[in-house]
Amino acid sequence: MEKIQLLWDSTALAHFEPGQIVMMIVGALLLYLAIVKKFEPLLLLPIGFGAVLTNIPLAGFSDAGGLLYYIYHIGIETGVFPLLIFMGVGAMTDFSALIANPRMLLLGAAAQFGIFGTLFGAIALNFVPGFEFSMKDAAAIAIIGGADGPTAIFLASRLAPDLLGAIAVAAYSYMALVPIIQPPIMRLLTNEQERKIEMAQLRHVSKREKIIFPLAVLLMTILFLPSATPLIGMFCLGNLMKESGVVDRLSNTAQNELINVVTIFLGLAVGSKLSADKFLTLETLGILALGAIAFSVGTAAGVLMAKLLSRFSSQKINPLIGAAGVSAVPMAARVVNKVGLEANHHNFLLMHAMGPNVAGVLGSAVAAGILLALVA
Amino acid sequence: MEKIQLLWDSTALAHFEPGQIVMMIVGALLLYLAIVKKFEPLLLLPIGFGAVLTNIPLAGFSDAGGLLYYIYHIGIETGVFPLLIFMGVGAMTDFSALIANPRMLLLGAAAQFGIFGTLFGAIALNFVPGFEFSMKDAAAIAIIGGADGPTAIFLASRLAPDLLGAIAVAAYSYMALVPIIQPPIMRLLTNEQERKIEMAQLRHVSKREKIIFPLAVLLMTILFLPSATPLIGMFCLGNLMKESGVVDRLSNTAQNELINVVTIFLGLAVGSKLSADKFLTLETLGILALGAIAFSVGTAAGVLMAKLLSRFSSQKINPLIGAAGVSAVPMAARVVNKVGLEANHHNFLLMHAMGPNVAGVLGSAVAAGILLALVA
Amino acid sequence: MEKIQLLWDSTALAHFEPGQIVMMIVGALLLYLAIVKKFEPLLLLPIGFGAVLTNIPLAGFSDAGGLLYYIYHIGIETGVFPLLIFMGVGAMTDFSALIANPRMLLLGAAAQFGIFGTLFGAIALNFVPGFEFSMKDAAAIAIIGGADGPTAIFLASRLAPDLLGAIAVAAYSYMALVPIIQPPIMRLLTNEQERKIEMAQLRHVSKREKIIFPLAVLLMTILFLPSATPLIGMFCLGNLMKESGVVDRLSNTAQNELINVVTIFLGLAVGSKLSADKFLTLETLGILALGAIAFSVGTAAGVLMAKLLSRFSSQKINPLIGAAGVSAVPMAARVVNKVGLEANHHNFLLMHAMGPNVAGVLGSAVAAGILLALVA
Amino acid sequence: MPSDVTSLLFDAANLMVIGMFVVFLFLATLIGAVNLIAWVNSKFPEVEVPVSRHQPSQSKSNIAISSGVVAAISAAIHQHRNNK
Amino acid sequence: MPSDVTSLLFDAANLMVIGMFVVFLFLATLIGAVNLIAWVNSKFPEVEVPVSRHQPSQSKSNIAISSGVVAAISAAIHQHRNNK
Amino acid sequence: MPSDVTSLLFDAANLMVIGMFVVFLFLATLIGAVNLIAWVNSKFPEVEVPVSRHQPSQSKSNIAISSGVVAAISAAIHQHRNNK
Ligand code: NA
Ligand code: NA
Ligand code: NA
Repeated sequence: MEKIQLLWDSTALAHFEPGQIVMMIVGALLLYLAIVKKFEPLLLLPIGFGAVLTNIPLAGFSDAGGLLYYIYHIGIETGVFPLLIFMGVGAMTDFSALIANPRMLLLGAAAQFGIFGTLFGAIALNFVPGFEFSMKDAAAIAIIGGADGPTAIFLASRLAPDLLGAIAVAAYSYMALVPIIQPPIMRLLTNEQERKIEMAQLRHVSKREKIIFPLAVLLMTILFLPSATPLIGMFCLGNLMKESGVVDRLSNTAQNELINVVTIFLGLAVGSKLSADKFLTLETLGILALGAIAFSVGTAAGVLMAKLLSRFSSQKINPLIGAAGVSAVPMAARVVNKVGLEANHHNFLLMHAMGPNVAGVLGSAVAAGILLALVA
Repeated sequence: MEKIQLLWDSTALAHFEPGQIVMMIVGALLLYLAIVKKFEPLLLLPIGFGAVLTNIPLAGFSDAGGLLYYIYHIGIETGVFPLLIFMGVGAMTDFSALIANPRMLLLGAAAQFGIFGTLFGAIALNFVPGFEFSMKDAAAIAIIGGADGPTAIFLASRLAPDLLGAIAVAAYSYMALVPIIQPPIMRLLTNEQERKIEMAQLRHVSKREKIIFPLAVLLMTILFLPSATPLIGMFCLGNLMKESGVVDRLSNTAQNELINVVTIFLGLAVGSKLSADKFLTLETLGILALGAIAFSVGTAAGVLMAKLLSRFSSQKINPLIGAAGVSAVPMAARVVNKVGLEANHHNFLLMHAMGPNVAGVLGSAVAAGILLALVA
Repeated sequence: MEKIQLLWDSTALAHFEPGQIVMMIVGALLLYLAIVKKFEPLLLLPIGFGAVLTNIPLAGFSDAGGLLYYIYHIGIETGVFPLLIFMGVGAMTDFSALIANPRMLLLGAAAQFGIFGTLFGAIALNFVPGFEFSMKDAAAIAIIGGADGPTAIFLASRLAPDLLGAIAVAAYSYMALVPIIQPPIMRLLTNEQERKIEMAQLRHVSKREKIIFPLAVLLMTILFLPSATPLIGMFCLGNLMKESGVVDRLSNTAQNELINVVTIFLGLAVGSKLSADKFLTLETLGILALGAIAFSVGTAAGVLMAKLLSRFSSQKINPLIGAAGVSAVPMAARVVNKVGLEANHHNFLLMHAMGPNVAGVLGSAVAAGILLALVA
Repeated sequence: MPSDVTSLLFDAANLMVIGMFVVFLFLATLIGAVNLIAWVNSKFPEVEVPVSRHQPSQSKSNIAISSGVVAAISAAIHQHRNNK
Repeated sequence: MPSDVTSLLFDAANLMVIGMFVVFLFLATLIGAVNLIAWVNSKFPEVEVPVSRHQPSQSKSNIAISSGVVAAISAAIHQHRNNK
Repeated sequence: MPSDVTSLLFDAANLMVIGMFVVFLFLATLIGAVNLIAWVNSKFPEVEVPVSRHQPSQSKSNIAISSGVVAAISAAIHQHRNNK
């Protein structure tokens, strides 16, 4: 009898707190989005699963000695996992389009207004009773506007670990929602004529330029923004391994097995931060709202910058490609292509949008470096 | 001269203890079984090698700062390695046969009597002078009857780390001996007529059912047996990654590179627990005897349950498939197929035996959860 | 204004020390050698990149909490990374040529005079003002003559961590320079007639011999030189996994994904030891000079031993193959082949040189064990 | 000591009975769950989406879905805060 | 507290301006760098080395190069030590 | 200090001689071992098992072997315990 009592006590049913149930439903929702809706499944599936596991009463996944506890402390708290992901992403990135048309970097720069504008907005939200975002919180939230998962996780783990779960979920959710968020804004800010603009074909880029490019980026980061070197350094290492062509076996491992293993663990560890007391707060609502604003503002800034640039440029620029400056590689570039095709059935903007797209990755890593330097 | 003395002193010859030599021979025996007899080589080769390394005098593989010391403390003491293996196994497991015929779960349940009966036997052994198994020891030993390597290692690392080496060796040895242990018991408990029974073909299982199944298993475990969630949770994560079809690259890595790396380290770490003072004891003899009993009892319970089930079932059930309920995937199912073919040359039981076989994996993970809840 | 001052202060420009700039140039030089000259790119690319990263002011890659700090402490200080590399190398090594002609082991032994002679030379260098090598320093430097990267890194991390960066760079640089260093010495010590000698074809080696060989090497190391068992043990584990043929999936992972991941991290961690205060010293100049001597002496000893052996041998031995005894697999064997072909266009020595080549790997691991036993 | 062992043995018997009971209970419930899933599944048959070979399913994002995600999370939070 | 927020808001505005300025400055400089690389590259056109399919590029070592490596490192060290 | 160095140099010479001696001794013994293996191997020639392509060798378990494993381990333990 005593044993049965013990068994009942060791059942979750006797220990569930309402918040845990809600968070499990959130986890299930993320799994649904990942599996059925195919929203960023590589991240949202492990995140959702981690959210479920961490909220199981008595199981202690995130308590000292638990599996998720180890993974989080070894991989996220140290910053190692996002940096390894960034190395793998670097090894998958092709900068040809950007090197062929470097002015696209300005679009990647403009889109970062999504970050800095949101930072202002997050602080402004403090006027609403119940919100008390510090400058660090605001910076960590604002980076959602960078539309880059590992950058957001890295910065949040440095500036506001308590908000990490909500920030990562918001970042990946909005990245999956890019095809819904961006097109209306793009259509609002451009006219039919502009959307029809066809762009000149990009010049051929030599292997040597592609090898020197990551080194040049690294050099500039070292000189002017050392706080961004962890992110940009690992990104450039991955890209150099790929482009140099002399360490193919390392490059292949970095962009396959290594990034896969780290992705599983990173997702689980992020999910482990989705606990009721950290996530079911007013702050999370603010973060979700600010994230949507960040993506929208970034998109708008990119498009407007493209229009401005087009005016001062000899060659015409289709302003739609500015929207790709928010990063969200390669989704944003695909959306640009799609909206472009709607206006002009012969207008393939994909390659042209890859330039601002990868520029956006650099831009948000630079922005993260600035925030680390000035806020941390 | 002094240097030569120093060199001689730094030779193992001057420092060998008899126990170390015996344990090296045990290690060599495991290597022989793995390489020549092909007994579970994926585990027994690294375990045997680890056993040799850990018993080298002066080399200090398992002392603080030694290679095996690090691997053991990082991977086994934390429970991380068996859980990662379980995730990989989950990503390799196909539950179709079980979903098509869920009553097979009862066979997987019955076979767990191998665990709980052995627990009783282990305590009973205390009447023999020289044995002093605590309840935790008994539970860790009994799990050998689960016929599942990572489950046994996980539970032993939690309940009786000192017995880990012997338990793991017994578990994998008997799993390799399944083709010798099971057939006589199967033949003893069934008659020719029963062994000839052919079973109806299994229905088609939809993709959706296969995706929902791991989630349902996880949900039930969360509600009723949270102490089993580490094992079953990681297993279900692996299975979900496989069946969802949206994260193939993660699933492939989990069931290939990741599980391979972890298997090498897990085997070495288990081998590092094969030291003379831990292994060359009366307890080990008891563990080996109890392990044999556990496998036999589990097999018998599965077969008898299948006979019982057949009586109450509209469709006929070949009682041989009950033997597959002990797990030992996929060896036990193959043995069932082989014994079935001997009785009836047209009787292919392999697919039917896969149901109880994977049910046995769930069953022993559930049993492990019960033991963790009630004994730990 | 204040923020701009803060930003300027957070710029590297305000904090560069001259030594850091020099070390970055050294790192860039290593990258150049790796990428453009294809000098051991698998190691020199990550090492060079690590050297650049570790010398960035304010970025703190090698400070507590930095990425390279973690990698170094987890992988090099513990000795785990070089040992895993050695396991992978073992899984890639084919001992057939050596088993077919075991006397080649004597060439691998002779070439180790490169190590022990250099040890004497390093101590002798203490007569030059400014040099103060301890016996441990001398041993760590001398191992460069082993022409084996992981062995050098393992020993240096044990005996002289401060010199690790310089030693690893010297070892890999000279290994890449083998095609320049060795031929003149080989030509100096042999005459045209000797270089023309063709050797008898090697006998077939059975699978069983190849399986027993690593076990025999391990057994002898256990008995006579336990201090060498970490290196030789992991090497033999890798080789046994390969030759046994029963754990192909483990063997493949060990020689591909696992060794690739570890190589990236190992390189970065070695690079992180290339800091100005450790590298820009008189000692480094001594190390570079001694390394060149070590390679040359090892080559000469191998060739002379081959001439001696040829005199007492019934079958003729081409003395060129002695040069392969320094290890530097497979570069040294290729150089032998090339020099042999120059003298006799029908003389393919590659297979014959593989024997002393892999013997050299064992020889330098044995030498490392001796140094660990007598000096550590 | 034998008396100790007897008491331990009694505990073990107890554990054996309860353990087997729970294992059967758990897996029998799972049978029900699987049957339920199969039943529900047969009620709402899967729409066989002919997967186009041309677009990678990996990173595809289904646009047709409303952005209800955020709304749902927001609702959950409100719910939770009100319940506290 | 509103006054605190106001001051914080002022800081945020400040950060916004400086941040955007630095981002633009950085990436604009990078434009210059890329153009410079392209220009230099066009001045010293790549010699199209027809890579032989038969030899693995991975572990090839270019023998034609002088052993200037060691010399270069030595020079750097001397330079550094003299400057100290 | 020169005298210190001289003594150190003497140690190094000592180490050099002993080191080379042990390396040669070790590898020469290994020659003997390899020859021994080859000799034994030639005495008991490998039975060329024509590996069937149809069954995976990976997880195959050789049934023909007695369960002598457990017996052997048991014997070893008894042996050890008696020797203590
Ligand atoms: Na961005
Ligand atoms: Na089982
Ligand atoms: Na060597």
